[in-house]
Amino acid sequence: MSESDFGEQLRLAEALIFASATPTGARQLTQLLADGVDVEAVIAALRDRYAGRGIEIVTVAGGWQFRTAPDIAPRLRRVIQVPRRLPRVAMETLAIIAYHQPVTRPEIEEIRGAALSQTTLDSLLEADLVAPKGRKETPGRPTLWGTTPQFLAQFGLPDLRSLPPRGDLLVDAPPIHPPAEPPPDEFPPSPVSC
Amino acid sequence: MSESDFGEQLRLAEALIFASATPTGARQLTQLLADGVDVEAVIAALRDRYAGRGIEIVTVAGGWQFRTAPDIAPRLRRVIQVPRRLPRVAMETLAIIAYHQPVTRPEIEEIRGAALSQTTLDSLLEADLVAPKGRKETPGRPTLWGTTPQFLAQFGLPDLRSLPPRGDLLVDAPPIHPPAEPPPDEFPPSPVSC
Amino acid sequence: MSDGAVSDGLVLHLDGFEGPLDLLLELARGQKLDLGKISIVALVDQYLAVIEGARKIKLELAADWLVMAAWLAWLKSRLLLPTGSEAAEEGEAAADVLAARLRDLQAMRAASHWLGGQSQLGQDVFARGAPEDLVDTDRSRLALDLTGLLRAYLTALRRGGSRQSYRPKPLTIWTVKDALGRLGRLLGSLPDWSSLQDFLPDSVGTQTERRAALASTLLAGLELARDGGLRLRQEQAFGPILLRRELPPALPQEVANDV
Repeated sequence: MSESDFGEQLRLAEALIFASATPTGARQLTQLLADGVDVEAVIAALRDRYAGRGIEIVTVAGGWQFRTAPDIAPRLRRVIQVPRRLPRVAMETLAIIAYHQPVTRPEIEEIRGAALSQTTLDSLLEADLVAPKGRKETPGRPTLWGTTPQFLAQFGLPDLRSLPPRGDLLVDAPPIHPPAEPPPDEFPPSPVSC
Repeated sequence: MSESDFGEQLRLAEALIFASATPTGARQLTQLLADGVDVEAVIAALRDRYAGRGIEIVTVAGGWQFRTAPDIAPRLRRVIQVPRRLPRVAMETLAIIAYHQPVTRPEIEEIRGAALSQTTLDSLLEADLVAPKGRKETPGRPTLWGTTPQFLAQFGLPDLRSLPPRGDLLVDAPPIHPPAEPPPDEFPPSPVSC
Repeated sequence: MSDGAVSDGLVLHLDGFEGPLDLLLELARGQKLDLGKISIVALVDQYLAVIEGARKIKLELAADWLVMAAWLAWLKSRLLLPTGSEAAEEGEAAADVLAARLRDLQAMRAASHWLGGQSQLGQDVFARGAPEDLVDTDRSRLALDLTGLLRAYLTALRRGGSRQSYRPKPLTIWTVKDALGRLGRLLGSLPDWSSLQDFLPDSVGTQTERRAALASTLLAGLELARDGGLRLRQEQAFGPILLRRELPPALPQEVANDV
């Protein structure tokens, strides 16, 4: 095979490996290249051609593939921040804790009218949005929950008094259950110092 | 900049353009490369490097992209599955949208003098070649159609200005009337940049 | 829609055309003349001949073909009028519009052809089949906004509220029952006449609540008086109401003054 013919085989192999969505195997190359062309020799020549360049040919399961040179890859890597949203249940729980703190888990459940899973509470704890604030001196001494400074930071609030008053939210005043003791009718309920 | 430093910039640019699924723009390259590096010079050097090879750098859809050399397409098609080409009606509709955008469906039908089937519009939408570009503020508020960046990418156009001017298209068919007085529905309303 | 089909005229298959304009364009090109010097009248004649021929073959012909035929017949009649007349100018303007539309379609045909001749991605040239995703997504941060928090709070309250049975707000009014209890407790320790006001609870706040408490206490006093537990007395209308524990029946002289 003449040198120019071999060059043409290199072009073909290069293009196929480039365009393939999956690693290119020897069988595919054989199918593409002229009869009698040594596939290994073509790959070796291509490997030489890309030596020290931004991209290189690597042998992976099932064939050959182009890859970014390992020393360059980290420099090309970009980190994109895609903030997560809190699940609905967690958001509701967080809101109740924010407005009713310090509040116990049974109280949260009563306000929401639904059970509160440990997972939900854990996710809020993990995100450092709520924290235990002592215990309520009632039978069982349940933990009282309140919001954290991180909560204020996340919502861009200077302090808890900056939460819109409950009265502004509840024009139609849905029945808020009165706890056993007289409810803190005015809001915010004793802003816990953070 | 020393020669070896420039070589390193070439490697970086090569790797970034090579890795990307979509054309890489000048802004992305500038962000990656060292301060003061002439992006155009880097591209020119890369272009030289790939001249006559199986893959080459093309200027397309507002950026640069590696693509296989057109001359080896017939050989590659034997081993790479290619989708079916667009039917003639779809190509004509696409051309009308490209030159008249933003354009409504009734306007397309007026130009072609024939109804536009849903299948045709669907096939263009599915191929991501056209997209809705707002609505025309006329009775019924019909949707306006325009081409997408994918249209440029698919037909290897750097931008919409690279479409041949309408006058050039009609060299075989000079205007029926002296162009002194433009006919009422004059053409083309300057291809909108994508 | 080959040239052959057009020149045969009568055996034309209109189905092959994308509408009357498509056929007109094909006929115009079939004149093999400079498109700029094409005769609209000749074009109209050809079109009408084709349509007539087609109607002989299949009587059903789509409306748009016939509408175009009618319009072209009208156009021809105008074009044949002597130049200068208003109707003739009308015809020329209409011919201009037709010519422009044909030119537009011709241009778009050419554009379509040009596009088709481009090296198409995925057909003639190929981009990288396995692009590398060098983007890391950091999802560690939370997207929180106050609106979401408030919405969640209202949702929670509505749900919680809907599941609760209605409980009326506890009354802060001083009831007759409350007053009876208090009177019973305090009366024994007051041997002489005392004002009704003295029996009001200490904690009653607003004026309304105070007046309600006064009424309750009066009612409670009347109740006890009926049972013989105490006596009530008022010296004048709107004057202070006094009450005292009922003394042993040995001293009945004040009964006349009792309320």
